Amino acid sequence: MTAQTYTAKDYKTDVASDWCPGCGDFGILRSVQRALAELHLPPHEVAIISGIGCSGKTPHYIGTYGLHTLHGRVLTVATGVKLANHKLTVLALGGDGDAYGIGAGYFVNAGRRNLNLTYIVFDNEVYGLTKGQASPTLDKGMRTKSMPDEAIVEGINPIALALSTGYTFIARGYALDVKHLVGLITRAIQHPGSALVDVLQTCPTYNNLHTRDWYAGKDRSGGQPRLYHLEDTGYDPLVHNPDDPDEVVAKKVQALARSYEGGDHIPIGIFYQLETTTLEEQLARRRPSLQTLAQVEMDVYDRDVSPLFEQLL
Amino acid sequence: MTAQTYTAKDYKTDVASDWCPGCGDFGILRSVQRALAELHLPPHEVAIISGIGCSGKTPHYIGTYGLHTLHGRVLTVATGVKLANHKLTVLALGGDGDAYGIGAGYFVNAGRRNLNLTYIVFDNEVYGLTKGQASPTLDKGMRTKSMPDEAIVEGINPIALALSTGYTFIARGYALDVKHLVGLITRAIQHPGSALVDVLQTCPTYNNLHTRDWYAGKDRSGGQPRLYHLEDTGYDPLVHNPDDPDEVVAKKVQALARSYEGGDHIPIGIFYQLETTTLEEQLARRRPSLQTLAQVEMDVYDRDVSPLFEQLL
Amino acid sequence: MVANQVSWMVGGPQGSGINAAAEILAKACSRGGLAVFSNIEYHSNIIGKHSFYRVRAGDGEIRSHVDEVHLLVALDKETLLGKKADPQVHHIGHLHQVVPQGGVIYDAALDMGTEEFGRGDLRLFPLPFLDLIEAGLRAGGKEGSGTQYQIMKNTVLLGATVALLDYDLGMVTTIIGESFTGRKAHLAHLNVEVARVAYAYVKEHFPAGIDFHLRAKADPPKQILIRGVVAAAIGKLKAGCGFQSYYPITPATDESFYLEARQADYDITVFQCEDEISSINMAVGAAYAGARSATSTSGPGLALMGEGLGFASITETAGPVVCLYQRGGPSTGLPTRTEQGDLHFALHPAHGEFEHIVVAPGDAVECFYATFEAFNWADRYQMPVIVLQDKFVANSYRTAPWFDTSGLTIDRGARFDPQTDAGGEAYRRYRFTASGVSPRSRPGQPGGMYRGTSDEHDPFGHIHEGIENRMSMVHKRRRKLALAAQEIPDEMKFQLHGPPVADVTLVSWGSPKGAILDAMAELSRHRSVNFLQVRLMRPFPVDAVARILREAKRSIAIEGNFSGQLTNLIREQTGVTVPQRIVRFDGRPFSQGDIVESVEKALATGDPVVELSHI
Amino acid sequence: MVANQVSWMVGGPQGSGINAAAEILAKACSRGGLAVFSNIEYHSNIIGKHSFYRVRAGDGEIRSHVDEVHLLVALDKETLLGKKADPQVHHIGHLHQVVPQGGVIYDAALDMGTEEFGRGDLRLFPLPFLDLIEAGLRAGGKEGSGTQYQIMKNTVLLGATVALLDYDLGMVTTIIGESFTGRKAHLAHLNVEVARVAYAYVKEHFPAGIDFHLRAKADPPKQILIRGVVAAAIGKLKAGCGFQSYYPITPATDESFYLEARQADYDITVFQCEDEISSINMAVGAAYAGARSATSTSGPGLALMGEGLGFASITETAGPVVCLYQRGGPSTGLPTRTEQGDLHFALHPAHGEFEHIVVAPGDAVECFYATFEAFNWADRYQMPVIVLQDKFVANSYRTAPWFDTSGLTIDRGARFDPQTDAGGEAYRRYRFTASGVSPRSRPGQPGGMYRGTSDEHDPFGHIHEGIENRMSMVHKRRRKLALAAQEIPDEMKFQLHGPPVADVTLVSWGSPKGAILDAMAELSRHRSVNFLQVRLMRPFPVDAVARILREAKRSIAIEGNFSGQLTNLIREQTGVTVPQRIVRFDGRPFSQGDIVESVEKALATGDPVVELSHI
Ligand SMILES: Cc1ncc(C[n+]2csc(CCOP(=O)(O)OP(=O)(O)O)c2C)c(N)n1
Ligand SMILES: Cc1ncc(C[n+]2csc(CCOP(=O)(O)OP(=O)(O)O)c2C)c(N)n1
Ligand code: SF4
Ligand code: SF4
Ligand SMILES: [Mg+2]
Ligand SMILES: [Mg+2]
Repeated sequence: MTAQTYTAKDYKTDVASDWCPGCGDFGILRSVQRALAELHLPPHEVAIISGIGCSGKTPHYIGTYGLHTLHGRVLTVATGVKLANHKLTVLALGGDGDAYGIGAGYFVNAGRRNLNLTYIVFDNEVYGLTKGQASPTLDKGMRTKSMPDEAIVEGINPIALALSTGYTFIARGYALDVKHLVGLITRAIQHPGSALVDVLQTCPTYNNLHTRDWYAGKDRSGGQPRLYHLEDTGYDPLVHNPDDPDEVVAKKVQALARSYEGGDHIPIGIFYQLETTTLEEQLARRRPSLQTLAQVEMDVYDRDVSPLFEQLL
Repeated sequence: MTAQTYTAKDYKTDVASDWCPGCGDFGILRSVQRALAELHLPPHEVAIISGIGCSGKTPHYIGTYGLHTLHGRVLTVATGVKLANHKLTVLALGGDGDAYGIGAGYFVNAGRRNLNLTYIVFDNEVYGLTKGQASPTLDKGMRTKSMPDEAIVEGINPIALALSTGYTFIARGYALDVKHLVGLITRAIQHPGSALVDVLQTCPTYNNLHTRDWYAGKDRSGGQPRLYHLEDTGYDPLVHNPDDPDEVVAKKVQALARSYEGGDHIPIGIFYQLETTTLEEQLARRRPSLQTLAQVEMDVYDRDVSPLFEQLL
Repeated sequence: MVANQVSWMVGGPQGSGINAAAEILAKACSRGGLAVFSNIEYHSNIIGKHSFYRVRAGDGEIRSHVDEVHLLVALDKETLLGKKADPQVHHIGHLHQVVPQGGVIYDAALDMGTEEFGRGDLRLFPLPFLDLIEAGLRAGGKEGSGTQYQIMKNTVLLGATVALLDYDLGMVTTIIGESFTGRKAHLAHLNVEVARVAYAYVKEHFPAGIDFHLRAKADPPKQILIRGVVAAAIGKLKAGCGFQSYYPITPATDESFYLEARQADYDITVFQCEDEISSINMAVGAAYAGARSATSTSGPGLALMGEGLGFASITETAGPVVCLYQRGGPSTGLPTRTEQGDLHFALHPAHGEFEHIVVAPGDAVECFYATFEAFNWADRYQMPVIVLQDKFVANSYRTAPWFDTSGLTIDRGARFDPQTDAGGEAYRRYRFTASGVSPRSRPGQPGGMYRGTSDEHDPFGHIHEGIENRMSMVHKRRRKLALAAQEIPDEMKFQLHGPPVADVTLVSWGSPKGAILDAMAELSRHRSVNFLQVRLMRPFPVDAVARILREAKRSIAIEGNFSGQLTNLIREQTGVTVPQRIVRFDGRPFSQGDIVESVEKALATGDPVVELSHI
Repeated sequence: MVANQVSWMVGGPQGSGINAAAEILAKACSRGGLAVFSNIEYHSNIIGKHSFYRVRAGDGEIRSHVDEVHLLVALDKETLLGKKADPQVHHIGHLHQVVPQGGVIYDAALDMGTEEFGRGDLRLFPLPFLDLIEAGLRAGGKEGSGTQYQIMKNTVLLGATVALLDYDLGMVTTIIGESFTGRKAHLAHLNVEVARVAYAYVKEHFPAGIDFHLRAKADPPKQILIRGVVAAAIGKLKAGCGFQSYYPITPATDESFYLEARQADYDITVFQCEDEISSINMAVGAAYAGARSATSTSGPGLALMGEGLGFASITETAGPVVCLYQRGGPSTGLPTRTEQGDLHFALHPAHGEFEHIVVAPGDAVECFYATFEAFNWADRYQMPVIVLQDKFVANSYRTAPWFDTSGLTIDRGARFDPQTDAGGEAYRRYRFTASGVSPRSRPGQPGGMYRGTSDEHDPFGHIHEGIENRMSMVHKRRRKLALAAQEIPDEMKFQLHGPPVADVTLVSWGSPKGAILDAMAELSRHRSVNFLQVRLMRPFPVDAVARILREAKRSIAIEGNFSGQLTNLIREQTGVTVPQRIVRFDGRPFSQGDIVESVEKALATGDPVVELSHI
């Protein structure tokens, strides 16, 4: 493969988006396209798998392979794709309802596997496409304009959930801080293992609580933004010695504590990173042919099954 | 209701168990029966809902109301029961596969609700009833006698998962330390909110790694048991000021760190406890009639719907 | 066309407020005593894509829409001419649907040259929307730019519509006033002013107007304007439903919203779940606990509920009642469009053989009564009940006389009574009885304790794999279904509309009902026609349907799906083949005209399948 | 009875090792060139509950079991006399099944008085199991108590069995040797010694033995002993399956285990998932990525897979192939028992109308070929395929000639070729074609990029809600099913066994096949009988089945379910009513005798339904 270079344009399609004007999804879309370009990934070697929701439509706007699947099942499909062809760069993406509500079981179990894929969650605190019900990330006591009452259950803390289930790269981004987000997505893709990027996303249509202005802190006396970059505080998410269980736990504990910061001081950036054996590597130990070939590249169409019949004699 | 007293015998049935001889499930069964007796709960006011698995058969052996449901759905059914009649004491129970594998999504979302029910997970690290495959709690690298290969995915840490999803009472017990387990279950039932008791359970038939002897440390040079009681170390799981978010986070962080202890030094006991508004209480604010009546007690069979028709004029 | 009857349509991008305008107009017509049928078509999109709303109102019976439009309102060019160049959304707009001499209201800012309309017969009403909004705001004492209050274009078009139809402006402004409540109350009078200004503008600048008018009845009957979701919701409330779980999904969510907003007033627990597996199993749990319990969903949700339904059935739980709102499939399919594609699935929603009831009401009125009865059936026969609607019935408004609830009675079926029944150790929850029904207890009830299971079990509820017991249990459960077949009255099972014997028998179910009824007058001009509407899908009214169809001279099925699911079911159940079918599977509903045309075509050609579409 | 043919049975608690003994015996018979059919019955329990294993072996064709037993082996009293007192597990044991002069091997320690057997004709063989184990251990050079090596009772009974049947001990000890591998290898010779000791003991103490013997063929054919799960697994491997996901469930798990153990040798990725929703969607993902992909499950699992199947179908994914092992339903039901209760569900496993193929092999041999072809169909028609088995076929061993794989060819269907097809921006993944099939690309392939969706879409794969496009897409997808109906050869669709015209035509599908074939000789003594076996359920062989049944003089359906699902399907598809049916729904399989008796009964009584059970 000759090393070709790409720009964000190479990851565009001519399909008109049907997102609402000003939707934060545009920022995420742009960030994904730029990250792919920064990594110069050949578009045909990228598969973008999405769930159902406003966010789920994203692959239609990205000029790679794409599959817009079912509500809550994005990680299962993405896992199947990656297991069948681990040479692909696989991105899973979808809404917060998709990820932490109907998809919570798959979120948990995918985390454990440390398969090398990147999951980008569009976290707008609402079910956008079904008209603004509370999503699992909406905090208790909150009420967006389309809700009849306040939320009476705790919101999910995606960072904490990811920490407890085994993701080895855990970050939070902001849809309208594209430059920063491009960095997170780039590093998530580069990371060998299950990576989560939970992206705070504005939904101007339904989420009237956490708007662009709110994040920017326009309503605050000093007018300081509510978001800050974790890395600016000297925070070190990386486990330096992956074989040291104490460091692993310490870094998890540190990340957990930080993940509960909120209110007027919301960290974005990488919370936790651990470089350890991926699922693909482990499978390749069991199946050495996977060290050179992807499953789909193997010629398995002329198998000799007679030894199996021998066993039945 | 006259205050009647009960003994463990009052919670027995005459159905023969079909568990294997020496199964840890017997210890959990006995502990549940004793805890119910200690609390003198009238058997007809207790509903025990279970999943599918060896563990799922438990309700048949307990002399209360019981329902043996579907694989992985125990919390959803239990939630329906409790929402319809919050005056019942509702216990959910089932296997670790049930809870953290197929049921992981419900485990996560039930945690968030803080509904007042107790979930007892029979954690034997295998799928017992389907003949000993790895369950989600089996650690990476482990291989029980019925497995063709070592596990290559991380085991779930139930305590960490429960912490990140909002359970307000989180404990770990051991099936063969009945006295201690009775205490945990009793306090879990008393706790107002979602309570998890993850019970380390021996499965003599399939789990040849973590046997009664292993937990007892029989193979260790000094022969010391591998389990210790958290409370014996002065550990304080309780959030004393539930309105102090810093204390909440500190107690969570403390519990998380402790939950990763393992190897030859495995803590059992209560890891975390927070007393805060339950879902029932919140619903009752919205629906004052729930303050006195359970939903099933309300006479809703003679509703006047004419105001609704008026709205359609 | 019938005098004093009008078909009106408004089109514009999603989110532009056409819904509100159309629904106010519909309500005003209803309140004026006119018959009304109105329905919306929209994309699975939040803001921007083309949507349109039809209101048909007037004298006589109206239970469907027609394709022709007397007065079209266009907020954008796409409504008029479609998007012919764009392959992704290719359509040709609605201008061609306007009848000769029909009217077209549109935004003058669209800058449409008259030649662009391509026909000379139309009455064109270009309106300066933004100016009229500003004028209205001013009249309401508010200075503001029209751009800022863009959304009020819907009020402009409403005022203009009333002017052209010569309808009652006062009635419309009253309803505008009523429809701004809560946080939006302060907007009521501004909108009223805008409507007045638009009305006056049209009256002044276009005195000729159009020839199609609506006149309210002098002495309007007390009628309601209702759609399927609301009818089902009220049916649930009337039936004493105590628990509704749901997970958001188009087009079912509206029903749960409706209930949720009334949870305190009507003492019902309405609960948003994490998914449909949770919804169904919570509902089963609530039913087991003794509440009348329900959930509602559409196809993708039902695809997750099968296991829970089988569980409810083998445990003989009294319910839940599941309202299934069919939409365009398969898979995510056409999520905001209508289809009748889930009948087969609703009949066999999971593995194994189990008992449940499936009823398919044909319109909002039937939705109310069927949903109400569903709870009685769930309790009497201790099994889940599926109420099969579709997006079209769910979302379409129609007028109906105030529902008569006097004949409705609640029957909670056989319940364990500690006074008279053997309790304690002797209580057999699944006692073998002649009817198959065994009195049920609920947790909390002394003496009624038992352990139930999703495994096959003995009369006590314990797992039992014995042969004899198994066969008795299967028979016991099946007897309940036989009992239901016996007890459910014929009028719930099917209805033969029109003459008992006819030259042509139309056969259908669910939402095509309205269009078929409305088409019958015209179809009957050349031959006698009747219409067999099948309502109960399980237990199926085998004998009655077989008899009617065997006696029919010529029968034609009409279904909103590709494969003729009712046609297949009829053949499976009765052995009778309905030789021709008319099908529509493009996600759009049958209009009155569709039925007339396609039946004529089927009669003329004898084709076994006539496929319908209007592009 | 046929000479040199024996029906043997062993019973004992779950976990007592009877499986191993029975399977070794079966294998020894197979290796000796005898026809063998063997199957197990057990509770959903790990240790303790009553289970039994039957082996029928001998000359002639054997494709089923019989109810009578020539030699019964009992590890406990329950096997002999059942548990009559215990209402929870009430059954009467197996002693009554023993033929006159039949033999009974049992543990002398059971202390059975001969009067307890209640009949004088039996040949009784009480054996001192523990002593024999100890003697065997000693012979093997190991001192040990019999109690510690209790499990070796199964080897004792095996040795004793061989002695009484006068079969070839050397062959049996060879197989014992082979069957202890890996961690258990050191136990091989001890077991061989125990078998020898038991054999010798019986020969010495019971020289009269029994009158039923088995003799190996002098020149045994090269035959295999195979069960459904393994046949399907090898079929998958032969077909080039590259990905199998699964979630453990009885009785499907064995298939995945088999594959998992061979993943390195055969380059297949076998993956245990967190549930069946994950299994199906991973399999869809892998198929989308270009692998031949599969999963397997039973009813409760399929109840979670419907949504994924609809998704695979609308995205025209080439697969996956889903092996569905039916078991006793509904719900958790009878999880370790057999049933044919999922046909309707497999045909309509989710909402909406979509395309898939359903094939139902009748025995292990057919399982192999059907599973192999399923992958070709998945690729050719780009849709999922369900291979419908049941617990009985899955777990029953039968002998078969070494499979002929020479005629098997792999056809991966139409694939995008960057050399010849329009690629890049011009690539239309869902191009409208005459056949309905559009060449598919896979991620990684340059030029073949597209975006797919579970929504209705245009030829490029983008969401499209237009009417024209919708109708064309529905037609396109349906054409593929029509193509499949045309191309799949008749012999895959159905088979008419026996004479082309007969007095009685039996109609069935799936696992009753073996018993029906074995029963035909006897049934044919009084009239001519043939047997229509339907294999392809979708697309259904409408014309052929209709023709055969219309020509049939008298037809009787035979199904392992309550409601006659094939009977219903035939009526739905062809309009032909099969007037009588024989059904079994107690979780137990049809024996040869069941078929004979029930067909005679059906013929004699004319009853529309004959229900079968053996208590
Ligand atoms: C099984 C199923 N249930 C429900 C739906 C309806 N549905 C479509 S999108 C959606 C929620 C979307 O919310 P989220 O995942 O947060 O994505 P967003 O639209 O906010 O980007 C729901 C409930 C569905 N498509 N499938
Ligand atoms: C939907 C579904 N899939 C699979 C099964 C099969 N199954 C029965 S029990 C079980 C696992 C039990 O493991 P666990 O939950 O750990 O309980 P244990 O038996 O160990 O107590 C499985 C997979 C099922 N009953 N339902
Ligand atoms: S509803 Fe919200 S998330 Fe969806 S497109 Fe509109 S702004 Fe974006
Ligand atoms: S398999 Fe394990 S968990 Fe199940 S009953 Fe036996 S010992 Fe207990
Ligand atoms: Mg969202
Ligand atoms: Mg377990």
